[in-house]
Amino acid sequence: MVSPNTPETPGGTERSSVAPRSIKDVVIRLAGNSQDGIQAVGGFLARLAGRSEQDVMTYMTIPSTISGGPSIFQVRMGTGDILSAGDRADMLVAFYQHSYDAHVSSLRPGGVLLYDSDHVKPVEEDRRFTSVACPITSATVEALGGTAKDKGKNMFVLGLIARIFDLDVAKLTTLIRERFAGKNEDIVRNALLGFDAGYAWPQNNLRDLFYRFEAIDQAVARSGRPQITLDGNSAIAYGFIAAGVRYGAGYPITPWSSIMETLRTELPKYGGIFVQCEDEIASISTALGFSYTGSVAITGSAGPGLSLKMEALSWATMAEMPIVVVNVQRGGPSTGMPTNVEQSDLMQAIYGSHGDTPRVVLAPKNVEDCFYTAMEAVRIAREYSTPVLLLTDQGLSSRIEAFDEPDLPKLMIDAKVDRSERSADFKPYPLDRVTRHAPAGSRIASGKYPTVTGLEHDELGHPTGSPKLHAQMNAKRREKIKALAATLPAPEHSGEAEGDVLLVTWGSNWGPGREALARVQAAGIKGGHMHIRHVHPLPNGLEAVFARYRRIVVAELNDEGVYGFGQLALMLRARLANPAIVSVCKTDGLTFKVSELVAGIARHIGHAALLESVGTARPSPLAAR
Amino acid sequence: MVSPNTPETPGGTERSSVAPRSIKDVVIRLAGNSQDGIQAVGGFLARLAGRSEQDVMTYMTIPSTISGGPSIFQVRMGTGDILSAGDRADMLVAFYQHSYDAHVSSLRPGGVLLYDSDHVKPVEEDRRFTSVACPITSATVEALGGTAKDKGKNMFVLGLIARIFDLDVAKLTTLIRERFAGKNEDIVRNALLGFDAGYAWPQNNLRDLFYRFEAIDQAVARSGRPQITLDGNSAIAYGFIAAGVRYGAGYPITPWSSIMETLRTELPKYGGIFVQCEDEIASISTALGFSYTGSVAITGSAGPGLSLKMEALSWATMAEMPIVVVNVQRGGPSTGMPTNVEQSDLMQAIYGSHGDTPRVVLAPKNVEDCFYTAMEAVRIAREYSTPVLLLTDQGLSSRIEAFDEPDLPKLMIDAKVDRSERSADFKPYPLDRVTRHAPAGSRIASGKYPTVTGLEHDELGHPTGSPKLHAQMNAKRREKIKALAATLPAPEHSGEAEGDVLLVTWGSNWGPGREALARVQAAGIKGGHMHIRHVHPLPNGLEAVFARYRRIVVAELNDEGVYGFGQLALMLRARLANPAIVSVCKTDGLTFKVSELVAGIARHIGHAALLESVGTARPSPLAAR
Amino acid sequence: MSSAVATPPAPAGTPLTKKILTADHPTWCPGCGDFAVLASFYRVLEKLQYPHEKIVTFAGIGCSSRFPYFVNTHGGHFIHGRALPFAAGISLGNDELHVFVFGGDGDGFSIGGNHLTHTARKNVRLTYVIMDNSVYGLTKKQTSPTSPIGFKSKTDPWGAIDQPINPMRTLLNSGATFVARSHATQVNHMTEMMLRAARHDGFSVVEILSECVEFFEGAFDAAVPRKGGTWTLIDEKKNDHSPEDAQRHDPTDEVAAFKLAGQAWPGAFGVFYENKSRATKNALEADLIRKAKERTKGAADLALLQSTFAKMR
Amino acid sequence: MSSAVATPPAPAGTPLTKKILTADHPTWCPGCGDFAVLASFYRVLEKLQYPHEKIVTFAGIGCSSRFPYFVNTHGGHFIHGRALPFAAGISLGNDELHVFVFGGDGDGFSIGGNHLTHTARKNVRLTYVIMDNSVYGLTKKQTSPTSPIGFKSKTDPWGAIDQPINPMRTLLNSGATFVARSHATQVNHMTEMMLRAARHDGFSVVEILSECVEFFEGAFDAAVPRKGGTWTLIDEKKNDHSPEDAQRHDPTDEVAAFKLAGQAWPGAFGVFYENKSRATKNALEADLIRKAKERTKGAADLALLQSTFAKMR
Ligand SMILES: Cc1ncc(C[n+]2csc(CCOP(=O)(O)OP(=O)(O)O)c2C)c(N)n1
Ligand SMILES: Cc1ncc(C[n+]2csc(CCOP(=O)(O)OP(=O)(O)O)c2C)c(N)n1
Ligand code: SF4
Ligand code: SF4
Ligand SMILES: [Mg+2]
Ligand SMILES: [Mg+2]
Repeated sequence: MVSPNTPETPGGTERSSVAPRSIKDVVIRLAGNSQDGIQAVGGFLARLAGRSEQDVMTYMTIPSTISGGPSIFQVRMGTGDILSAGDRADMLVAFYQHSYDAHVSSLRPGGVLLYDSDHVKPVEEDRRFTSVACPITSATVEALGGTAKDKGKNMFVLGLIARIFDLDVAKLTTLIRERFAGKNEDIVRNALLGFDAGYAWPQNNLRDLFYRFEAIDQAVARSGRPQITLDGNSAIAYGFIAAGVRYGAGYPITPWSSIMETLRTELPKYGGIFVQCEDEIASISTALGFSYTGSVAITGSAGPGLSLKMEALSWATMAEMPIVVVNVQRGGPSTGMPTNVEQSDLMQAIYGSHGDTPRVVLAPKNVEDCFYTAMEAVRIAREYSTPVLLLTDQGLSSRIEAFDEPDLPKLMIDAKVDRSERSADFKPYPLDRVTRHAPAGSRIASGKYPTVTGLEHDELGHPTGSPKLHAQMNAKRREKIKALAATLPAPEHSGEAEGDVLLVTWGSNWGPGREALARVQAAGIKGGHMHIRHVHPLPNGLEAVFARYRRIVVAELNDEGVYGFGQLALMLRARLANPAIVSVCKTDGLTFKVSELVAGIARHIGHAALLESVGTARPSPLAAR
Repeated sequence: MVSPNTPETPGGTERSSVAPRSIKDVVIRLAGNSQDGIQAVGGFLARLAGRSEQDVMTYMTIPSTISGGPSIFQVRMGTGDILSAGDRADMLVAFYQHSYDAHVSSLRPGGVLLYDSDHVKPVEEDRRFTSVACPITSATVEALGGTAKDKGKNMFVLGLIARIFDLDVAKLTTLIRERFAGKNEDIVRNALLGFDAGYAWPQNNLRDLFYRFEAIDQAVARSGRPQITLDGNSAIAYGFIAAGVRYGAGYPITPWSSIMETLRTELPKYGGIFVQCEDEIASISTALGFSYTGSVAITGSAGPGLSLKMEALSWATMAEMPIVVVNVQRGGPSTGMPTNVEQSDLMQAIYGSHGDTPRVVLAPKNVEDCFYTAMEAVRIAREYSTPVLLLTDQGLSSRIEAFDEPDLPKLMIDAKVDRSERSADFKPYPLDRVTRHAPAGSRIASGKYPTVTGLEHDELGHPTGSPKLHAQMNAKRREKIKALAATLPAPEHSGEAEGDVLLVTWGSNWGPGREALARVQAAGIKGGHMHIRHVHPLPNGLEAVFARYRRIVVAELNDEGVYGFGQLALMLRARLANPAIVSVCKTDGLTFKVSELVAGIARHIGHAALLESVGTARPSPLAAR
Repeated sequence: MSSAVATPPAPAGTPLTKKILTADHPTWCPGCGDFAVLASFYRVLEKLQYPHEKIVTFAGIGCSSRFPYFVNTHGGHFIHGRALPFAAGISLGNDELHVFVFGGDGDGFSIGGNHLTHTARKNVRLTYVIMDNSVYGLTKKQTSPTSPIGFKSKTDPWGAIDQPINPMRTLLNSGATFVARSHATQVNHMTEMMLRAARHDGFSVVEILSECVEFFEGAFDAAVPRKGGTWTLIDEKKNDHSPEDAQRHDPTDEVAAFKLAGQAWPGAFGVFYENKSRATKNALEADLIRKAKERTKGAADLALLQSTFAKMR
Repeated sequence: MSSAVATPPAPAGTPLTKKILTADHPTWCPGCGDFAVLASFYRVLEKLQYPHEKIVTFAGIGCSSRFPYFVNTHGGHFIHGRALPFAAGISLGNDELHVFVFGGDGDGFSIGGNHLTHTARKNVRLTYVIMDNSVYGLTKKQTSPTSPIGFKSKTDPWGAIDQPINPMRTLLNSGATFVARSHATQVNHMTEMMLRAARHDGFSVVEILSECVEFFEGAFDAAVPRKGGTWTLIDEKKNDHSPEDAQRHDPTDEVAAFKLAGQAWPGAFGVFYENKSRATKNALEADLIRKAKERTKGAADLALLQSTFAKMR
């Protein structure tokens, strides 16, 4: 059952005789319903890539129905840095007609359209792709025998893909066995039957769709540690554990919940406690109570829950109590678009509480960085006795990436609570030093026990109405954050050190940003890319860097606002008063496509040719040559 | 009992023979305990000024103890615009030693120190002032007879002041009678006895401390309407009533409570309802429910309560539900300095909620403006179907000013709920027009009833996951606020139209700002003053104005923040990217002194002479010449 | 903006039918208990025949809170846990409306627990239906405040350990003046309970056990006879002075209701408590207005404010 | 930072006295009931003789919530209404601490009402003292959720109209495992109640009627004999099988406690309810940890995380 576009391959011919074509990377989009287990296929591919020292990145959509409904999983894998999940797909696997209808437009010219011919009737006239009709459903049922229905379709497709891209079958089989370890032996057998059937199918039906990833460039230094494959939310949860966090509290909300679920499950092993509270206010309150006992605790939520935490966060600044608050950003305002990505909570992170509340906001750039940013957030909270907000997003939360296993023996923090006796001159709020609370349980040599409070206070924590002390304490709280700013490393900066344009990104736009820079440079434009992880306070020294570019284009997933600037752009303009700072913003609930960034840059620097180039779709590397 | 500094006046001499000295205005500070009823004295003076077509402004501090404790009341009255309550006092009435100790430094050289010689022993050597020893306590007891104890001291002092400043006794007596109308006749008699005794005392003891306010310049156009005297919180409450607000909900917090208490008491007369809720979240929720039924409702609080309203405010943006939210700003962060003034909630007002939430923020400049701003806030909320935040502050909340009675027949809004049937094409969220909800109770000709929601939605209010619609609706919500910005009048701008410095103020800094400009100009510096009432969105056209000054100095009562700019300055810099914008900030819980503003300007424009002039205290107009 | 039209719409008297009342197709999972609650609610509205435009259905956030999208009346949904104070504003803001609030156990007893108490004690006139599935449905299986000890959720993979609340005791203690309990498999009973709740002049609440087939299958089988459970109806006092009547439940008796609420799982179903004599907040506020108007002799708004200002001269 | 010192401090065994425990001079109004609560609390701590550094007193916001400033122990105050979840973090974060929370009726029953329920049902080990003056004191006389109908406040100048909550029923329903009631004029009784509450292994709560002389004078005179009131003590069951004992109150009987809470004003004082058998949240979480450690054979933290990562390869 081969489509008219692929040459007939007579059955029985030894396929191994065809030499695979070498490709650098490929974007495969699986489109079906969420019940079809397409996430599992993506998961296997991601973990395989991890074990093969390849790079991988995934992207998924969550259906708007409560359970079930159309869903996609997209995986990009290959050799070398994979920076984004890909604007368009090189291969589309369409399970249903609606999958085909909704996603065929995402396929690049020359790409492979593989569809379940039991369910899909593609537009016959459409000759842009290599169309492969495969009876996925019936072939699976046949392979597994009557009872299994079509439950193994995903494994059949995994087999297909493994054959087409010449993946390591031994490793994949191991992964399948590991995954179902402990489950009913039937399940493992069915999974492998499905896989094998899928793997065998091209052999007999489309011998020459056959690719292999380029060999890995051994010169590119790897850590030598194996790769691990996980999603952004898990990376944050384990980052906290590595940073010595043993206490936390939270309330469920998409897409934050999985962080709390992981911590609730994991912390007891480490002697810790995670409390599910009645709401987000109780959550941050409980977390602050934990911190008060001497160990930096964490809480988190998404937008609506963050709004509820603003009052207690203001207390944390006043009482100088360390805490880390995660915000897995989603589409706002209000309940908004709960399963879509957005970066519209930055200003709230910085300024959402009443009063002057200098605090710290960090944003990870990818899944690996989720781990390290979580660790850094805890370190800063502890060192500066301050609340720290960790702004990740819905895209990162569920995206799976493979990266070098962190060097745990070096990194792991053993955060012992210091309940040693404090000297007689102990003050919880010294004007000349950073606050170090004496957790309850610590004796104080003077016999005078400290008060921790949200009222303005003197050095001992006693409430004061003194104008002078209020001004001094405000300054103290501000200056410690400025002191932190002075220690921050210069942001990652690539490309030309001066030129026509500097693209500035934050959060998960890092990958598309880097790819966009490459494209801009390829068009002969002098440009650089800066990625800011420390979004507040900003690192020092940006003035000098920015001054070397004609235009600073800040790309972010939020609205351009009433003044025409995104949220980070607003802060950069406020700080630097540099009119060259402009914005590329969007709020369609989807991550930036590289082409959108390139187009935005082209428009801002008035580069017609570049703008035009964006319109022309580049052919897929899978295209028949 | 006259101090050595005032010439002996032989008793019995007719005092009327001494001609009063003419003064423009005077600042009188009464310092005692809050039980002493000094606020009442201030109140009488303020209302008298109102009835005399004079200007007046008061200032009070609230003790930090729960009830009782040291307290001051300062009143500035005179002819012509009174813009601030005065940096320093021309006359200090000290009831106790602690009053003297704490406040003598506020007295200008040559000022009058009047102290209760029954309680106070001033520093003998201090010859800077005209010291008047008056046995306030014993003289009051004597005047009222045994039982009254010292309860009438405040009225005695009022009498003293009336005589010294040649106030209108007939009017004052009427005011006293009105005030105690309905009370026990003894109370009125005692009050008048105390007043008369105080009035008689200078006659016999210090004849030549005798002043009269300059005649009113009849050329200065008055509205012809009588003046009314009230505080800022009352002005807001009545502004809402005039604007047609009939529903509200709130929870107590200082200094917001008196707005809700007034509305709770007044609204039933107008057929309205004010609900005291269990917390601030319930309050804004109930208010939004009221708005949903078709009449714009109000809620309010101070900092901690505002933080709690951020989630529902985000809903109000998404659902496009009109509401006005008052924030009577006080010292933050957290519980902070609850009875002090600050302007540190501006960024939260603009950006405190999660997601992109374009909304409107207005700030009144004085008590009169509290009335008009409240009305404007309601109008904007209604016209643009948007949340509006009204940022006033603790200083304005309790300050008493006299101003022309608003022209109610012209202003009063009769806000009828429109429950007429809506046509079949009714959509709650049209993309091309401002939302006009059909309140429940309205029939819809199509028979399809609208949904109001915090999820992203289509034009009918149905939830959507469409990327395109989310982007369009975000744009719609943003563009309507931009449309409002385009209608805003240019901010009040006085002084030179170009020059060395433009002082920019917002909120209650208006008065000190205007006085500061006068001083700067008096020093020969070319300067202007701009006052911004529409703090978000900012009116258009500021670029051009700002460009004409060498320095733009933005003065505000908040912290300079990690980047060295106050909150409005930050927004102005972000919008205009004009590096000439700098800040004068302070957070000592007190309103700006004119001298602080002048010093700040002098420092920013590098004007040594001006800076020096600030250090030298100007003598009081009461000083013996 | 949409303007009043000259052409007459569907005549005001057209009877409300399920067809007219149906809006979007529910997005619940097949088999979800909430479908039956919705079906019963259509029947309730069919029986009540309120003017269409005077019915309001509102909700918080959750699977159950999607309810208003599926009912073609004025309505919508607010934020998580705060639907009651919002609905109080609706009820007090326009006394002519018939206000129905729907929500889940998380929405109502967890984040919204305090609003329940305070809206109920004020006796704001509205009807609240809690669709209790003993789990957080929309967020995909976390422990809820009504999840039984031992329930394995994503936040209690080893089984819930915190003592759940007792919903009936919580509702009784809230000060609600009508408290009933039903089960989503009992359409007639549900309909009757919601009907009585709607007709009650005050804050009325019905808790309906409504199974989440996706995340807590079989949660309420103990009350489903065809699954081997027992369905116990509350036998309400008839005040017929018969000897049997002494044994019956007196819904005006708080202590009796409290005891009933303490029965072993799955307990009884029906009306636990009903207080017809407490004034509603709506009536109390109307009374304040009436008295205020009497004092001011019904002065017009302008005159009122003018006279207030006159006193401030 | 303050470092551990070489010189020995006051010996750890020095008995805690009122003098040692006294911090700032209370800023309450003269005559405020809260003074007596403070005095009793000093006595409680004198009797308990916990290690000084292990006592924590925390509060929300209100006059009553200023309490911790006047007690020289670790402590402080948090935001309005949220002291309980904060204190839960303290108690669970360090099981060795003795955690006391103080607050008012507004703090506890209005804005904080829901936290009361959920902290109590989880049975977090701590002692909560509610100083109920039936008014908002610190904000100067607004109606509180315990203000009686008719109370004239700034928000109800014509007298309160909303039905107040019943504090004892609310506390009983919350799931607290020790619930008592006392009166600020009865120092010995207060001391006894707080002492028993402190010794209770679980969430214990004492409501103390504590008069606000400034804004609600005489509120609780009905229970003050020298002002013509009646002081009724709860006669607790002694389990001595005597005939009198049958009449006595059994604090383990929820229904009896509920009835007691429904008595006419001013009601009875003493222990309404006590449940010594429910496990605390502290114990339940410790148990989870113990089981998890058993499963992982007590592996060190580093090894644990390494093995988790190994599974993700
Ligand atoms: C402030 C806030 N916190 C959390 C959420 C996430 N959330 C949505 S629904 C829900 C609970 C759902 O449970 P329930 O109320 O029982 O309704 P069900 O889905 O079970 O019908 C939660 C926690 C939210 N939308 N807003
Ligand atoms: C979020 C928030 N809302 C309101 C307030 C203002 N406030 C402070 S104390 C208080 C209530 C005081 O009453 P109660 O708890 O009964 O204590 P009391 O003063 O009577 O002892 C209120 C409303 C606040 N501090 N924070
Ligand atoms: S998740 Fe559960 S409650 Fe939600 S729709 Fe599905 S079955 Fe119903
Ligand atoms: S206001 Fe009332 S509660 Fe507060 S300190 Fe004074 S008497 Fe006590
Ligand atoms: Mg539920
Ligand atoms: Mg109180």
